[in-house]
Amino acid sequence: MFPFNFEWIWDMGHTVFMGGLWYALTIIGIGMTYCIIKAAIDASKKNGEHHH
Amino acid sequence: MKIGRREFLSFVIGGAAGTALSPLPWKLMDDSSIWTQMWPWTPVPENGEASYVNSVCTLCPGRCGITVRKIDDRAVKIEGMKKYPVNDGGLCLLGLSGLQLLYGPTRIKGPLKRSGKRGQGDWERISWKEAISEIVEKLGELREKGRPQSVGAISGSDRGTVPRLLERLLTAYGSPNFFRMASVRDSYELTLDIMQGVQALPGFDFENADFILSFGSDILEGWGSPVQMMRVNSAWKSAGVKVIQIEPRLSNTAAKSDKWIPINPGTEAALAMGLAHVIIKELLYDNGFISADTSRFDDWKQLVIDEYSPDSVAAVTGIDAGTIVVLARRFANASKPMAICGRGDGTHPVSLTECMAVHALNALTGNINKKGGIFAVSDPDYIHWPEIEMDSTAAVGMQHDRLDGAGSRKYPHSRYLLNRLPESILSKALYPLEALFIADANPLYTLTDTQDTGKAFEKIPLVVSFSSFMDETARHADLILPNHVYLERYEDVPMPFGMLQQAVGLARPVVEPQLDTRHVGDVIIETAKGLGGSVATSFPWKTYYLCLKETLGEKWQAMVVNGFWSGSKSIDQALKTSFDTASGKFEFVDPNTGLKPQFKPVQIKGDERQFPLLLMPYDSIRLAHGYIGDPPFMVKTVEDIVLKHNDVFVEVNPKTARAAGLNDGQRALLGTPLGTAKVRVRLFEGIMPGIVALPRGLGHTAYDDYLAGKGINVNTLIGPVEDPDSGMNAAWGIRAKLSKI
Amino acid sequence: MDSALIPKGVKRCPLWQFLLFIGAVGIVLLWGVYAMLLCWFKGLNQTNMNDYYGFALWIWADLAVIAVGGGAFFTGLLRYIFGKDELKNIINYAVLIGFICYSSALLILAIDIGQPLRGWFIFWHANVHSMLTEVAFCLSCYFGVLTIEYLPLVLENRQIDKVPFFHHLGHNMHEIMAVFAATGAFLSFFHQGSLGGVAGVLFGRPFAYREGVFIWPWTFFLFTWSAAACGPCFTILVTKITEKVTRKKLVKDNAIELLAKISGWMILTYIIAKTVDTWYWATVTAPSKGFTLMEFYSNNALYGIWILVAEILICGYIPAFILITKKGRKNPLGVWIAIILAVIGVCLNRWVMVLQVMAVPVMTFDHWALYYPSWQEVATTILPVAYGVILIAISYRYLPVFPNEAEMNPIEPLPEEAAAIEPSMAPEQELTPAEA
Amino acid sequence: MKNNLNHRFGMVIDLDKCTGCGSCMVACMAENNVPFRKDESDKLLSITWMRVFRLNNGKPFPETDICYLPRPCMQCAGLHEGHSPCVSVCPATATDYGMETGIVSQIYTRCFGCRYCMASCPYHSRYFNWWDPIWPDGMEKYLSPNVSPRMRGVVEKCSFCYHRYQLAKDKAFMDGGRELKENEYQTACTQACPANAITFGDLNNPDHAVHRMVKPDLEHGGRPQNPHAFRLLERLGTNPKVYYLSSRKWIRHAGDNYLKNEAKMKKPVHHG
Repeated sequence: MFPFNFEWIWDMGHTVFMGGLWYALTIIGIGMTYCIIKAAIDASKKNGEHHH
Repeated sequence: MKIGRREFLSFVIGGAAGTALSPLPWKLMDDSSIWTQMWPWTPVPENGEASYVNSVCTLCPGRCGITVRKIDDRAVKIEGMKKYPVNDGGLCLLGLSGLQLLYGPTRIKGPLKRSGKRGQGDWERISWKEAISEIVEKLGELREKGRPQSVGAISGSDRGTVPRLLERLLTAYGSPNFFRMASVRDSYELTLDIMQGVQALPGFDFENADFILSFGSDILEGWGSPVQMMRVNSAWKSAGVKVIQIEPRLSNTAAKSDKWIPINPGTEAALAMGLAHVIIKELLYDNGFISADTSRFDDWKQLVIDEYSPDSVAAVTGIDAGTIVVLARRFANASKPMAICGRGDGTHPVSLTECMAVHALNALTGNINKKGGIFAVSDPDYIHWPEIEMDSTAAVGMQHDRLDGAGSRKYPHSRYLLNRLPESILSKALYPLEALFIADANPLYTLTDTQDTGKAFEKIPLVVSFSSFMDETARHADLILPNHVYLERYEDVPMPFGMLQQAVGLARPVVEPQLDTRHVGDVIIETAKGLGGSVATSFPWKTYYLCLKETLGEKWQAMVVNGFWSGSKSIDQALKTSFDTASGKFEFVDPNTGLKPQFKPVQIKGDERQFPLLLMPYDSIRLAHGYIGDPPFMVKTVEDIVLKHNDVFVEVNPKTARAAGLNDGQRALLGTPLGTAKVRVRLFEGIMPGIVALPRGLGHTAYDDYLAGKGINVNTLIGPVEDPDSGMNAAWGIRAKLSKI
Repeated sequence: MDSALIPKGVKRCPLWQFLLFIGAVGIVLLWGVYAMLLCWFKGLNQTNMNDYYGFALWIWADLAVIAVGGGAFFTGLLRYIFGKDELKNIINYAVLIGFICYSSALLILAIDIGQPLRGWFIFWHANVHSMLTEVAFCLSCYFGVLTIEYLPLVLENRQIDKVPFFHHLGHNMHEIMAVFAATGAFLSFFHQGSLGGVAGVLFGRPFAYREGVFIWPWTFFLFTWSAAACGPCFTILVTKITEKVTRKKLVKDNAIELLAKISGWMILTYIIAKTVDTWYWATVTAPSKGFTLMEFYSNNALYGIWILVAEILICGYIPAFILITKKGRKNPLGVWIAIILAVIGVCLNRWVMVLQVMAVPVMTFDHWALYYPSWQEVATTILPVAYGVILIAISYRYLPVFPNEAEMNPIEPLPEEAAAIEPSMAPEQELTPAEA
Repeated sequence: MKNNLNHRFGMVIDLDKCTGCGSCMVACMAENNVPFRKDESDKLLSITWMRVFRLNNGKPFPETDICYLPRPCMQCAGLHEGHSPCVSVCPATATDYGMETGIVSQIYTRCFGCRYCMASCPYHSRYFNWWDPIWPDGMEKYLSPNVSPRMRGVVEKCSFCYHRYQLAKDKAFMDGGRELKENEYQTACTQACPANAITFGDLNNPDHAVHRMVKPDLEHGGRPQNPHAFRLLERLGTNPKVYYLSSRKWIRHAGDNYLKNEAKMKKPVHHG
């Protein structure tokens, strides 16, 4: 699944397949990271508000 | 800080998330997969130096040369030996499975003495010294009482130094009761003796024959030397040689032949006579040979002309008259036609008149002692031992008639009639058998009517087995003196039945003895020495190895280098001896007894009304049914239409099955006058209606779990039928019935 | 006792009753777990699979749950991408059912393979030309997406939601759910298709083999299509069963009807395509390999032409015609029949594409191979059902799965319960259903 | 199809000569450390890299005829080199097509037992290790170090005795890197066959017996040009490297599926 696995070859099959895969994973990853970071910020803001 | 529920939860969740993100799970995942790749319970064979040892396989009478691949001191693979006269590189599945026997669980680990009841399987391990002194003591006692004749020995073969030593021991001791396991070889030996006046084996020049007429001889199921016959068959295919197979069932041989002619079972001799009728009537025979080299042709001719017209033969055999005429013409018109007999793989004899009838066809075409014909081949003459010294006890003992009646007035030509031994013991007509030695044989499994054989064995006070394996006979013995397995021992191995070439192979140890076993040759020599007196002096050798080396003399070196020694070409020799009868010619009729080739139906057991069907055993090369049973690899090759779990299938023509209301795969009860057995039905269009066929080689009660308990032993359902002319067991089947359960 | 966990404004059965129910289903679950452990520790000899039936009951179950779990991606697609707002009332449940189906599928795969500890080799040593690789990747990724879609619902649990971080996380995830849904739909398209491709690419098996476009055989598209068509039927079916069990109306009729209508048209178009595919295969593809259609449906004890009739006519056209007509959709019995037939149809299709493929002899001297699953196979196949029932029961009890439940089933809150609600959290609690 | 392999190892089995004895099966088991169990009568659970099938012409007594057909792995090349039914579907690259030899390999330590390859193989050449391989006490002694015993849970199949190719090649390399001779690399079944019914060699090499026997049309997927030669399921496009010879028409016909109007001959049945 990585270019350093020995069965990897730089051909159409690997490019399209793994490209699609990593594209989807990236979107999911970025989306979740965004949600988590934003939630952390929001939570700390709200907490601050509560304290004040 | 106070740890509340919330903090605790955060700690747990945080910890879990932290561990998940650490390399630990990945490492564990990797490690666990590596573990599955080398599970400690999956063996990893050790590597080492590869080497090859040539030897000879003696698991069956086929006697192929083998090359064993070794890694250090382990034998890892058996292959056929290239350039060996019998098999030239090919090897059958039994030979290929040999290492499963060498390293297998059925081997007997050392000398055993029975401690419980016979056959119960309770043994006491004893030392070799104790084992041999037990025998010596018993033999000494019998000899002292003046009953040396009451000791017998059954051997798988009578050729080569080992069986000869056993026979020699008996002779020096004073017993005529040396028995050889029967086979079609007995029929042929007798036929050659009567018709050609020679003590010899038949040698078939298959390579040069151009038309093969086989009277039920399954040349692809183990008849003759199996691998040699398969090679020959392939050569026939390449050369366009025609093979006609006559038998009631579509065997592999029949399927591979150019024409399969189904025949009513047991009427092969009638067909042979019918063919002779056509050949004689149409003057198709070799007139030159008949007039110059044969005797009493006219006596026989009259019988053939009077009684065996195609129509009358058709009525008996079920083959239409037209086919008989055409077949006779084709046979006679071929340039090198050859007719052979011996049903199935030839482990059982045929009636003497049948063998003579088939052999007479070869005489009619003059194809005897000729290129492409049948030769009389004598054993290579290489065993020259000093005369046996016989004391008076031995001489008196040897005066007794053999227990099996071979060589008696009734059966003067027969040499061994093991099939008559059980009855002889049970009827107490002669004298009791008080000790029996068994080498390379498993009579309690292989003799027909195993029940009677078992009963007879019960009457013998001492049964000694030399078997390497816990077979049925060993299981019922009192003493087991396990021989080395063939891959652990030296032995001279003459060429098998049917071969032209006079040669002797050398079986030699491929590996060191794996267990506390001893060469049977050594045991014989030690026993003789223990007995002392003239018996001991008849065995001047210190060990079997020295005996073998001395016996082979100059040949030894050649055998060590080539794996075998080849004598003069038998063809030249046979031509020299040609016919050694009183007339010096081929005898169509035995001048002493008037016996001539003809059809004498074998009176098989059972009442036709009670048992409307005929049970015939059939042979499969995938089922060893001699001294050695199927090793696990071979059992694996047995088709699921032969054996399913522990059920054996009987082959039945759909018509016959339908009449009995039986369907394919259905369970049924197979009954014969000897007993009944549960079987399953397999509908097979390749078998004549009215016949039920059951494979030989199943139904073992001994050996290991890979073989024991699978199917039934056909020998428990079939009894011997004595051929009135030879005393041999000529039974080809038995009457039977098949009913629903 | 667990009232603090139960969503506000809805009524749940007493805890003991709930635990009794969970316990009863739990016994079935444990039976399945026992069978699963047997398979893991003793090996696949615990099954009745053999060298002719390398793919058997489990793979069928796998394909079937993924097909019926297709309701999640398709409903998500309609809700978030095509903006069918009515579906917001059923989307939570669709996601939950999808989550159960996909987690079950992964579990079944983990039991089915001979070397479970090496299962990850499918990713590590991936052969990108194998349909199964595509299945594995897309299936795992989409399962991740379903988890992401299911998570906000979990975070809406009254107690969890009290944690500000979780509260905001759930909120933020809702905000960008369309991105996840789109990714999920993309992944689903491929793994549903690849599952079809698994059979369709078998050019050594004329019963399964189909021509196609580029690297994708027709079964690729038919599987995606049928999952999209029949998946929502399964969502509706489970919803209706839940309504029967809870004796409550949980989802508004307009959501069900819309989903049923779309499903109906999907089934109709699918089944037409399937008919064309079957026709082409029977008259062109199979004959080119030397087979006539009837050879696939004769000389054996089970697979007759009935199975084709059942799959296409009875379980294809009938539900399609019921669901596309307004009269059919309005008739409760008609809807029941249609959704059940559609679910059976898609399961039958998966059965045929797995088990019948294995059964049909290809070599002329070979024979039909029929097989019966062992109890271990049956138990491990029932295991996901028990697991699903338990997860639904727990989710239903503690999570606001059905946003309209409180509205449609108003209750008089008991005085002590009303008092127990923390004033500070109450407003937020009320916000959530609207957001969902 | 382009013939771009260095070697194309293949087998020709003469069904006229094959006696159905099963020696090839046993030679294979012994050579390749194939395990066995107490009951091997369920052939759908019995590992036989080489399996001898029994064909029947389906006619009644006495026109019945039977023929045996040994079936190793066909080492399919597929429609384009390397697109074997099994290689193309293996998700973990645990089975691969040797571009140097045309032999389909199986990496037991990589296989995780999904059995997709088995489903893809119309010849049933692939076998799964349903059980742990267990040899009776002491019998492990005969195991060959050249072929690793397989663990439970993986698929195995005939490799055309690939280890023999490696050993022969190593030897040739040590002898100064010379070319392999025809007889230096032979499979265990070929070597053992008592009837000499199996011939093995390089189909690409016009000097090799296999090439001369079937005259493969390497431009057209290796189709045999000898009228008595055929391949199993030729029409599926698997492009196998195992060829069969038979002088009997019904047997050649049994090698593939035909529509009724394509040929009038009755289809043979197994176990008939």
